[in-house]
Amino acid sequence: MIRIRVEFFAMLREHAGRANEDIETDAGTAAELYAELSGRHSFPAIGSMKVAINQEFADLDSRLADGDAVVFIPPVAGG
Amino acid sequence: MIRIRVEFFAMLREHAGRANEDIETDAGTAAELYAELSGRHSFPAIGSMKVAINQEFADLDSRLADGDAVVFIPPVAGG
Amino acid sequence: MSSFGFSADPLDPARYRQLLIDDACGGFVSFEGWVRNHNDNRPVVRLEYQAYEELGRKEGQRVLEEARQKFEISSALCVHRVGALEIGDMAVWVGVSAHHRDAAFKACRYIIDEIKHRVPIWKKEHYADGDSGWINC
Amino acid sequence: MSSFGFSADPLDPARYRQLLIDDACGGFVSFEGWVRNHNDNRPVVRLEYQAYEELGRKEGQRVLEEARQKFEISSALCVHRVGALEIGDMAVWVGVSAHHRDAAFKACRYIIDEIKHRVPIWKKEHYADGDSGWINC
Repeated sequence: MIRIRVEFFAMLREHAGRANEDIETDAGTAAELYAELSGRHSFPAIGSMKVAINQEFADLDSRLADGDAVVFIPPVAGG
Repeated sequence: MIRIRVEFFAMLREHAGRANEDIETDAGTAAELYAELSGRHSFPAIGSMKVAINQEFADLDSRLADGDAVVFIPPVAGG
Repeated sequence: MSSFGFSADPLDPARYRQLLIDDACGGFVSFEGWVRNHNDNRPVVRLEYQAYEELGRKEGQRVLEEARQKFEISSALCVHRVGALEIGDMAVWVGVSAHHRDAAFKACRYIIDEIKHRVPIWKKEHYADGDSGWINC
Repeated sequence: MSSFGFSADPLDPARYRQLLIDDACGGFVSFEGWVRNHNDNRPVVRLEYQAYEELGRKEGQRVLEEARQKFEISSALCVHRVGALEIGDMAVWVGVSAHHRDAAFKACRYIIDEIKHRVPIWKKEHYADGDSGWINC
């Protein structure tokens, strides 16, 4: 089990009902963690999801380490 | 002989020493008028000269008519 | 100078413009994104921007540095609004000064295009019919 | 709205910008031409713009109308300074508002490029060494 700090934005924040969450998980990768959170919070299907680990963009297949800060990034819409 | 009102700008104004001039001329075209004025005011050689007659761009070979207002337009440099 | 930032207060183009003034520069181009009263023919009454600011600042700064490398510009600045916005409010401001206008135009366009695609900012539109939704999600 | 004009007084971008605001517009692009302290590596101390204003207004207006036909813009405005200018003064301002930014960028660029080539305005530069000259003549 590793301990991960997850921060939510936009639609994910609304579905989770919170801005962040500390989670103990067996997820090995960011993608596995997202699947776990999707189930728990009933996230809608969102295409082209990205992820940031420790405030840098990362691959969804990246291995997670204990203490990582993870942010899932739905398609952006600035400007 | 036709009577023409000529207005000078930029380098031409400096060489003519005046902003405008009423001239009686035998010039048939704007180009001929420019040659006459060049001689009188010692205009320097300026490439790509254009002309406006009665406040519209015109061809240098345009025939002049009595009472026309003529402006010779050296290469522009706005902006 | 090149700098990217977020602002929870209304954007102030006159102030940002001052930061880019340089006597060696002959051209200045700015872009402003305004909140439109419609999107895809649907009347919009207000909207909300939310940003992942820590990463957004890094990525925005990277975009500005790329613009400086690609184009011969002197200074560039971009500020993106966050929070609740009304119709007509300014959502984003980009300004670029350069010796020549060609570089200023190209860099300004590059910056806004990249900012829109890469910086983690999300927009929620509230429609006249009471519905609302996060764009692109 | 599209309008071209000359001004003997310092240009006022904040005021011009106001004239282009439109709730249906999502993008606004402006260009400012500033008096640089050099030209072709020669130090410039001040300069003077002279315009054939009657024809200049017509030609400037034609440029703006062309921009409206070529690009999907809402409003466009261009004001060119005449008279004596110091380093850092604004020589020309162009602003365009549009539903989408692509049209605003393209129209703004088109307008300044055409204005520079077609509108009868002349520039006399005064150099640090006391020399001066009309550009392009």
